Amino acid sequence: MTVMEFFGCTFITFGPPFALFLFTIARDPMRVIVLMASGFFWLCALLMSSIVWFAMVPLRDHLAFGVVCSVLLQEIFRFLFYKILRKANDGLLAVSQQTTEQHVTPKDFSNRHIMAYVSGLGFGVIAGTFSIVNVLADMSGPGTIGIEGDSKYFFLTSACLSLCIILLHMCWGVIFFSALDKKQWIRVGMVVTAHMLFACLSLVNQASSSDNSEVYLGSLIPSYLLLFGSGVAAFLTAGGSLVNLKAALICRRGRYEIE
Amino acid sequence: MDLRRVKNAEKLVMCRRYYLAGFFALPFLWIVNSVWFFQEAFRKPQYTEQAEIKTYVIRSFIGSVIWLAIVIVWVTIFQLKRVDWGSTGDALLFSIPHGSA
Amino acid sequence: MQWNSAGSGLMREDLGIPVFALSDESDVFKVLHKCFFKFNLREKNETAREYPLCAAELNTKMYAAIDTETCLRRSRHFSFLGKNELCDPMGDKNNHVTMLNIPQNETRADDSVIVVGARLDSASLFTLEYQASDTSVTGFVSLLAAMEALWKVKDKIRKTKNAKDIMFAFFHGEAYDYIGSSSMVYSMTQGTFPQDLDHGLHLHKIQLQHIHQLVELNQVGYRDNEGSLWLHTDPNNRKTKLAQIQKMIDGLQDATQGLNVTLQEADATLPLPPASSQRFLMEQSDIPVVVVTDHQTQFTNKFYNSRLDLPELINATDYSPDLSKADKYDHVTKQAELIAELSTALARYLYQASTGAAPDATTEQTLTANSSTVTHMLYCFLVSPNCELFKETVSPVNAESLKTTVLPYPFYVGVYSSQQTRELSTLVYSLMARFTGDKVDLSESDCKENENDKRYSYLYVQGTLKGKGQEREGWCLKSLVHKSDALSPAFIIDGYDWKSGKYSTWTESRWGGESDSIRVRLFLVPSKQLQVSILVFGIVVLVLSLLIVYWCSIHATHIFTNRLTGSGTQSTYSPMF
Amino acid sequence: MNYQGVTFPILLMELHPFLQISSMNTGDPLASDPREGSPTERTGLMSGNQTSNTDRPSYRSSASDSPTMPETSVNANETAVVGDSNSNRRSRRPREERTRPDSASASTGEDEELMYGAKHVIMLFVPVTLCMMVVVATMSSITFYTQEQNTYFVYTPFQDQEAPTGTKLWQSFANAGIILCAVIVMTIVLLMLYKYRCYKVINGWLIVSSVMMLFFFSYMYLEQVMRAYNSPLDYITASLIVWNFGMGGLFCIHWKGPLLLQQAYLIIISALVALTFIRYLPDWTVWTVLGVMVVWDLVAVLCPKGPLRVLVETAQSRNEPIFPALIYSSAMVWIVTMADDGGRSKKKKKQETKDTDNNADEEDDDGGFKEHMANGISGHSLEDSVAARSAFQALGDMTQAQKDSSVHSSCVDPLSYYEKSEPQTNLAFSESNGNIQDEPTMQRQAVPEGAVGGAVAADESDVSVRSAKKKQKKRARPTGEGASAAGGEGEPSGGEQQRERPAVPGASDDASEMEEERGIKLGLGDFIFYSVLVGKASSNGDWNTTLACFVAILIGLCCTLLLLAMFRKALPALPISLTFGLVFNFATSALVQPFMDKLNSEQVYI
Repeated sequence: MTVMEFFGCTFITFGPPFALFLFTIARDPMRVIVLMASGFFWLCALLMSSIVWFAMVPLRDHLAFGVVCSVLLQEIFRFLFYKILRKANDGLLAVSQQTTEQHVTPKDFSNRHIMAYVSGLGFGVIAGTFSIVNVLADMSGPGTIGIEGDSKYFFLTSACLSLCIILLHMCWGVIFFSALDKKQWIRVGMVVTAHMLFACLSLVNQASSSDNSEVYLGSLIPSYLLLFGSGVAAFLTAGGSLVNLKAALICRRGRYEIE
Repeated sequence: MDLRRVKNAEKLVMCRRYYLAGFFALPFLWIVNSVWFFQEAFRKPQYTEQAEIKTYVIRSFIGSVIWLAIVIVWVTIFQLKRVDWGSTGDALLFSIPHGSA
Repeated sequence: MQWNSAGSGLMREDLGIPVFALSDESDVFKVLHKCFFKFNLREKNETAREYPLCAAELNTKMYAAIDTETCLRRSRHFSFLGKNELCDPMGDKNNHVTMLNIPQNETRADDSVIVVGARLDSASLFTLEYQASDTSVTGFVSLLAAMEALWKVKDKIRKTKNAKDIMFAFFHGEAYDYIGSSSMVYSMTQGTFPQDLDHGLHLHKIQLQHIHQLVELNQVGYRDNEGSLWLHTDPNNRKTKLAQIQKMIDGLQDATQGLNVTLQEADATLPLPPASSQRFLMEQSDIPVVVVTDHQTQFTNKFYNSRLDLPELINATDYSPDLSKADKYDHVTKQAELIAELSTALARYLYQASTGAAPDATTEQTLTANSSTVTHMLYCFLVSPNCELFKETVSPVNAESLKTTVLPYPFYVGVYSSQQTRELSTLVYSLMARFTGDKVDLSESDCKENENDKRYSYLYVQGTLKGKGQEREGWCLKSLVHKSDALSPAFIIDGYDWKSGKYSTWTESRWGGESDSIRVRLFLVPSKQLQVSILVFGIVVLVLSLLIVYWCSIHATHIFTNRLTGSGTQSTYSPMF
Repeated sequence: MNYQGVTFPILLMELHPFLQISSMNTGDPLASDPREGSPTERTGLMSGNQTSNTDRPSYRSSASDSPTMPETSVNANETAVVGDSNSNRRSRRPREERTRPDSASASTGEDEELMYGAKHVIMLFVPVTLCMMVVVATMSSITFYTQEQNTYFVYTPFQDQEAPTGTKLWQSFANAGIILCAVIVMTIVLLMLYKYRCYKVINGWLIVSSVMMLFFFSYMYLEQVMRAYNSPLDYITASLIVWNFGMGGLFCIHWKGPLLLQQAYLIIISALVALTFIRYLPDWTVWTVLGVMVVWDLVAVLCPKGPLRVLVETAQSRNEPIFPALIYSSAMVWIVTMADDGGRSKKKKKQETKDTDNNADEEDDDGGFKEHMANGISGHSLEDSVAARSAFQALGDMTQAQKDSSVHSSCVDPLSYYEKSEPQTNLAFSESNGNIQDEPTMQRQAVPEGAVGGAVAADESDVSVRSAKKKQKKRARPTGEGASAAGGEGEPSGGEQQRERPAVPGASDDASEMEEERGIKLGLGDFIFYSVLVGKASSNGDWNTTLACFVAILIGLCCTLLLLAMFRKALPALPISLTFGLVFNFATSALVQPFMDKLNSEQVYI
C-alpha cells in the first residue's frame, strides 16, 4: 500500500493505544510489566487455539471453528491471568497498607481496576497488533490491494477493526476482572458473549470484495456499537458516572489535581 | 558517569581532556564536551574551575560548529562534483553507488 | 550511405525507463485482462476511469553507470566485502578452420590464405528475445554448408601443389562494433593467430600479409525478385587491388553457372556495407575484399538486428500445416534450397581460387552443398535446437541442457568469459568439427588434444543413433577447427584510450541480485483523495485520542470515584491514573 | 533513556537480584557472554570489602590476614539488621520526599522486591528493547545480514547449505558443540591466567581489542548501510565518522563520558555483535547455539562444579579477593580506595587527583594500587574499570588469537576479528556498567555481589545480603562503623566522603541514590543473545514471530528476576528467556502464523 495509507492505518490502529500507554501506563513500571505479562498470556492463548485449529485438519478451512475455540481460550487465559494477578496483588496489598505516603505502585495494587484495565489493554494491544502488523508489512510498496478483487477499503477496515478489538479488550478486561471480584458470573458471561459476538461478526468480512464493500459496514457498525456498549459498561464498572463526567467537564482544569 | 559526583578539579581535567582530544579531528568529542559540561559551565553556582571549564566549553562548541560546517560543505561539494572529477571522484568513493552516476 | 533506413536505432536510445517484452502469452493475458481492460480501458465517451487504476512496477536493477571506462574503474574499487563488479566486457569466441595444416616450422607464403567469413551474432533489444534469421543465420549457415561441400574434396586441394590455404572464419560479437573480427585482426597483427603457442607442434601463424583475399557472407536471406545477390566492394580497396577484386567477382559469378543463384556486382561507387571485412581493411587496406549480401543499397531486411527477424519472413519455415515435428525437420525449405545453391557456388569458387584450376566434372558434382543439411541447420538454429543434427553434434556434456531447451539459442554475444563459450559458438564449432574433421577411433576419455601435436583439436560428440535404440555411437572428431577469443582489443591493450573509438568498448552491466531481481508487479493505485483522507483520518484519530486520554488522565480522579478498597487518597482508585 | 530517568532510593534487597543476574550473565569470556568475570569479580569485591578495613595501604596483605572475617562480621550485622533498617528508612524518608515527591518508600520482604524490582525490570527492558530494535531494523532494511552467504566463523566448520535436514541437524549441533568447547576453553584459560597473574599482557590486549572492535565494527556497518541505501559516501567523511565514533566510544566506555552516551555505545556494540552472529553463523547453528547457551548457562551457574564456582573456590582457597588478580575489577579497586579514603584526609586525595587518570595502566603492580588507594574515588572507579574492562577484553582477544591464529585464511580473517571482538564487547559491557556506577553503589554492591559470587554456596549469600543492607542503612551514621562490621567499613566512609564533597550539598545523596539505581547490571551476553534470537526470528519477514519472541523474552526476563527475588540464589538469566523465545519462535512460525495469515486475509478477528 502507499506510504500515506500505511501511516494512516498505523495511526488509526495504534494511535489510541499509544495515547493510553503514554499517559496512563508508561510512567509506572508495574503497569508496563503487567501489560507485557497480559500480552504474553494472550500469546499463549493464541498458541493454544492455533494448535487446536491445526490439529483439526478437516476444519482448518472453516475459520468459524478456530475462531470460537480461540475466543474461549482467550477468555480462559484472561481468567488465569486474573488469578495470578490477584495472587500477586494480595501480597502487595499488604505492603501498600504499610505505606502511608503517596506512592504509585502499592496504589495500583490496591485499585483492582487499574490492573484490570492494564491487563485488558495488554490483551488488546497484542491482539490488535497481531491482526494488523503483517497486513501492514506485506503490503508495503507503491500499490494498494484490490487487483485480485479485494475491496479497496481492506486496509481501512482492517485498521478500524484492529483498533476496535484493542479497545474492546480493554473494556472487557475491566468488566471481567471486577465481575470476578464480585463473583457476578452473569457479567463474566456477558464479556465472553460479547467477545464471541465480535469475532463472529468479523466472519462477515469474508464476503467482502471489490464490488460489495458495504459488507464491511455490516461488521464495522455493530462492532463499534458493541464497543460503545462495552465502553459504557466498563466506564460504569470502573466507578465512572455521567455526573462525574459533567463535573470533570465543567470543573476548571487542574483544580482537583492531587499531584 | 554523573558529573554531580565529580569533584570540580576532576571536572576540569575531564573537560580539558575532551577539549584537547577534540583537536585530533574529533569534533564529536567537542560536541559531547559542549553539551555535557554546559550545565557545569553556565548553570552551576560559581566555583574556581568554572571559568576555565566555561572557556573550554565555548571553544569546543565553536570548534564543533566549524567542523560541522566544514563537513557539510565538503559533502555537498563532493556529491555535486564527484562525477565531473572522474577517476579522482571514484577513488574517493567509500561506497560505490549502483546504477547511478 | 545509410544502409538500414528502416532501422529506428531504438536500441541506442536511452529511454530512461525499463522496457520489458512479454513473450509468454499467459503474462500478456494477465496484463490485459487482470489489469488493463478491467481497470484502465476507457470507453469512447469516457474521459478517464476513476480510481483505483491499475499500474505496473518494472524492476530491472542495473549496476553500471555512465560509461565503460567509469564502470570498469569502479569495478576495481576495493571494499571490505571484496570487489563488486559493475560491468563485464562483451565478447565470446570466434571459430575458424583452415584447409591446410601448415605447422609453424614450415613456411606460409604471403598472400596464400583465402579467408571466407561470416558473422555469428545479431543484436536485439531484449534478453532471450533474439531472432537473427536473415541478419546472421543465413550467412553462416551457407558458409557452413559450403565448408561441408568443400571438405569433401579436401584431399584434392591438399594434394595440389602450392594450393592456397582456405580459412573459414566465424566472427562473434559483430553486432557490437565488430568485436570478433577486430580481435582476430588484432591477434593477427600480434602474431598470436590462430594459436597463441610458442612451443610444440602447432599451426603456422596467419598474419594479415598472408591473406590473399577475403570473401564475406552477410545477410543472404532476402533476395530481390530475380533472386540475385550482390557483390559489394570497397572503393578505396578497388583503387589498389582492382585486378584481383575483378578476378574474384568474375570467379564468383562463373561459379554460379548452372546454379539457381545470380551474383551481381553492386555499384562500384557504393561504399562497403557494414561487414567484418571493414576491420581487415581498416588494418590493412590492400586486402581484396568482396562482400556477398542480398541488397545493393538499402537493407532488404526490414528487421535487421531485430527480434522480428523471423524465419517465417525468409521462407525458412514454409511448412505445410500438417507436418509433424520430424517432417518439419527434414522438410527442405525454399530458403534452404537457395542457400544450398549459394553454398555450392561458393564452394566451387573457393576450390577454383585455391587450386587455381576449375574443378573437373566429378569434383564439381561432389562440390555440391547438401540442401538437407542446410535445412537441418536452419531448423536447428531458428526453430528448435532440440533436433537430431544438434543431438548428434553436441558433446555428451551438453546433451542434457540441449534436451531441455525449447527456444532457439540466443544470437546475442553476451559477456566475455575466458572459460565459457556460449551455445551458438559452441554449436558452430562442433558443426565445423563435424564437417571438416575425420572420425578417429578414440574413447571419450582419450579424445583430447595431443600434447606434441597441437595443430589438431579433438572433439567428442554423441554421433548418430545406434540402430533403433537410444544409444549413440559417439564420435571423436579430429580437425583443424580452432577457437579464438572474440574480445575487443580495447580490453586487452592496457592504457587503451577509451575515447579513441578505435575498438569496440561495449560492456554489459551486472544485473540486480536476489534482492532486486528483474520483475514486473501489477497493482492498483488508489486515488489521491482516498489516500489523503485515510492519512488525515489516522492523524485525527491519533491527536484526538492523545487529547482525550490526557484529559481523562488528569480528571480521572473525578471521573472515576468508586471506593473499592478503603485505603489511601481518592486518586488511588482511578483505572485511568 | 530510562536508566537515569528513574530516581528512587534503592535498597540492596532489590539490587541484589539484578546483581546476581548480572553476575551470572556477565562473566563468560568467550561466548560473547561475560557470565564469568563479574561474579568472580564481585566475589573479589566481597572479600576485598571484608578485609579492607584491616589494612589500608595494601589490599593483598589485608586479604591475607583475615580469612574468617566475612562470617564473623556478617553475623554481627545480621542481628542488627531488621530494626535498624526500618528506623533508618524513616530517618531518610523526609529527604527523599523533598528531593523526589514521587519517590518510593521501602519496606521489607519479597513484596518490596517485587515492587522496586518493577522499576529495575523496566530499566532492563528499555535497553534490551532498544538493542533488539536496532538489530531488527538492520535485519529488515539491510539485505547483507539476511542474504545467503558462504563465509562463516571458523568455529563453524560444517555449513553446506543444501544438505538433507538430518545432516544439517547434526552439523549444527557439531558447530554449537565447537563453540561451546571454545567457551569452556576460554573459561579455563581465564582460570589459568588468573592463577599466574599476567596482568600486563591482559591490559595490552585489552585496549587493542576494544579499539579494533569499535572501529572495525562501525566501519563494516557503515559500509553495509551505505550499500543498502545505495548512497555514495566519500572516504574522507566515512573515515571521519568512524574515527569519531570509535574515539568517542573509547572515551566513554574506557574513560569518562556521559552516562547516556556510554549506554548508547554499549547497546550499539551489542547490537553489532548480535548482527555479526546472525550474519556469520549458519542458519541452523544459530538456533542450536542458542539452545546450547541455555544449557551452558545453567551448568556454569548452578552445577556445583560449574566454572564460576571453581573460580570462586580457587580464589577463596587462595584467600584473596578473587578478581584483582585476573581482571582489574573496578569494584575491587574501589574497595581498597574506599577503605583508603575512609582513612585519609580529603586533602591527600585532592593532590593526587591530578594523576589519577594516567595510572590506568599500571594497576597490575601493587605499587599502582597504592597510588590508587590514595586517589580520588570517582576518577578511580572509572579508570580502574577501564583497566578491568581492558583486562577482560584482552583475555578474550588473546586466547582467541591463540586459538585462531593458525586457522584463518586471509579471507576469513575479518571474521576472526569478529569472533575475537565478541567476548570483549560483552565484557566491556559488564565492566562498563561498573563504570556507570559510582563508588558508593559499588561499595554497597560489593557485598551482595560477593554473595553472588558465593551464591553457589546458598546460605552465605543471604547472609551477606543482610550485611549489605545494614551497611546501607548505616550510611546516615558515619561513626563507629569500623568496629561493628567489617563489611560496613568502607561504606560509611564513602558516605562521609560524599557529604564532604564540595558538590551541591543537596545533590550528593540523590546522586548517590541515582547511582545505586543505575547499579543494575545485565551482561552484554544477554543483550546479544536476546537480540540474536529476535533478529533471527525477524529474518523470515514475519512480524508476528518477531513480536512473539520479543514479548516472550521480556517476560522470561521478568520471570528470572521474580525467581531471583524469591529465592536469593544465583540464577542464570538466559535460560528462561531464551527457552520462551525459542519456543515461541518456532511455535509462532509453524503453528500460529498460518492461522493468523488466514485470519488476516479473511479479516476475521479473534
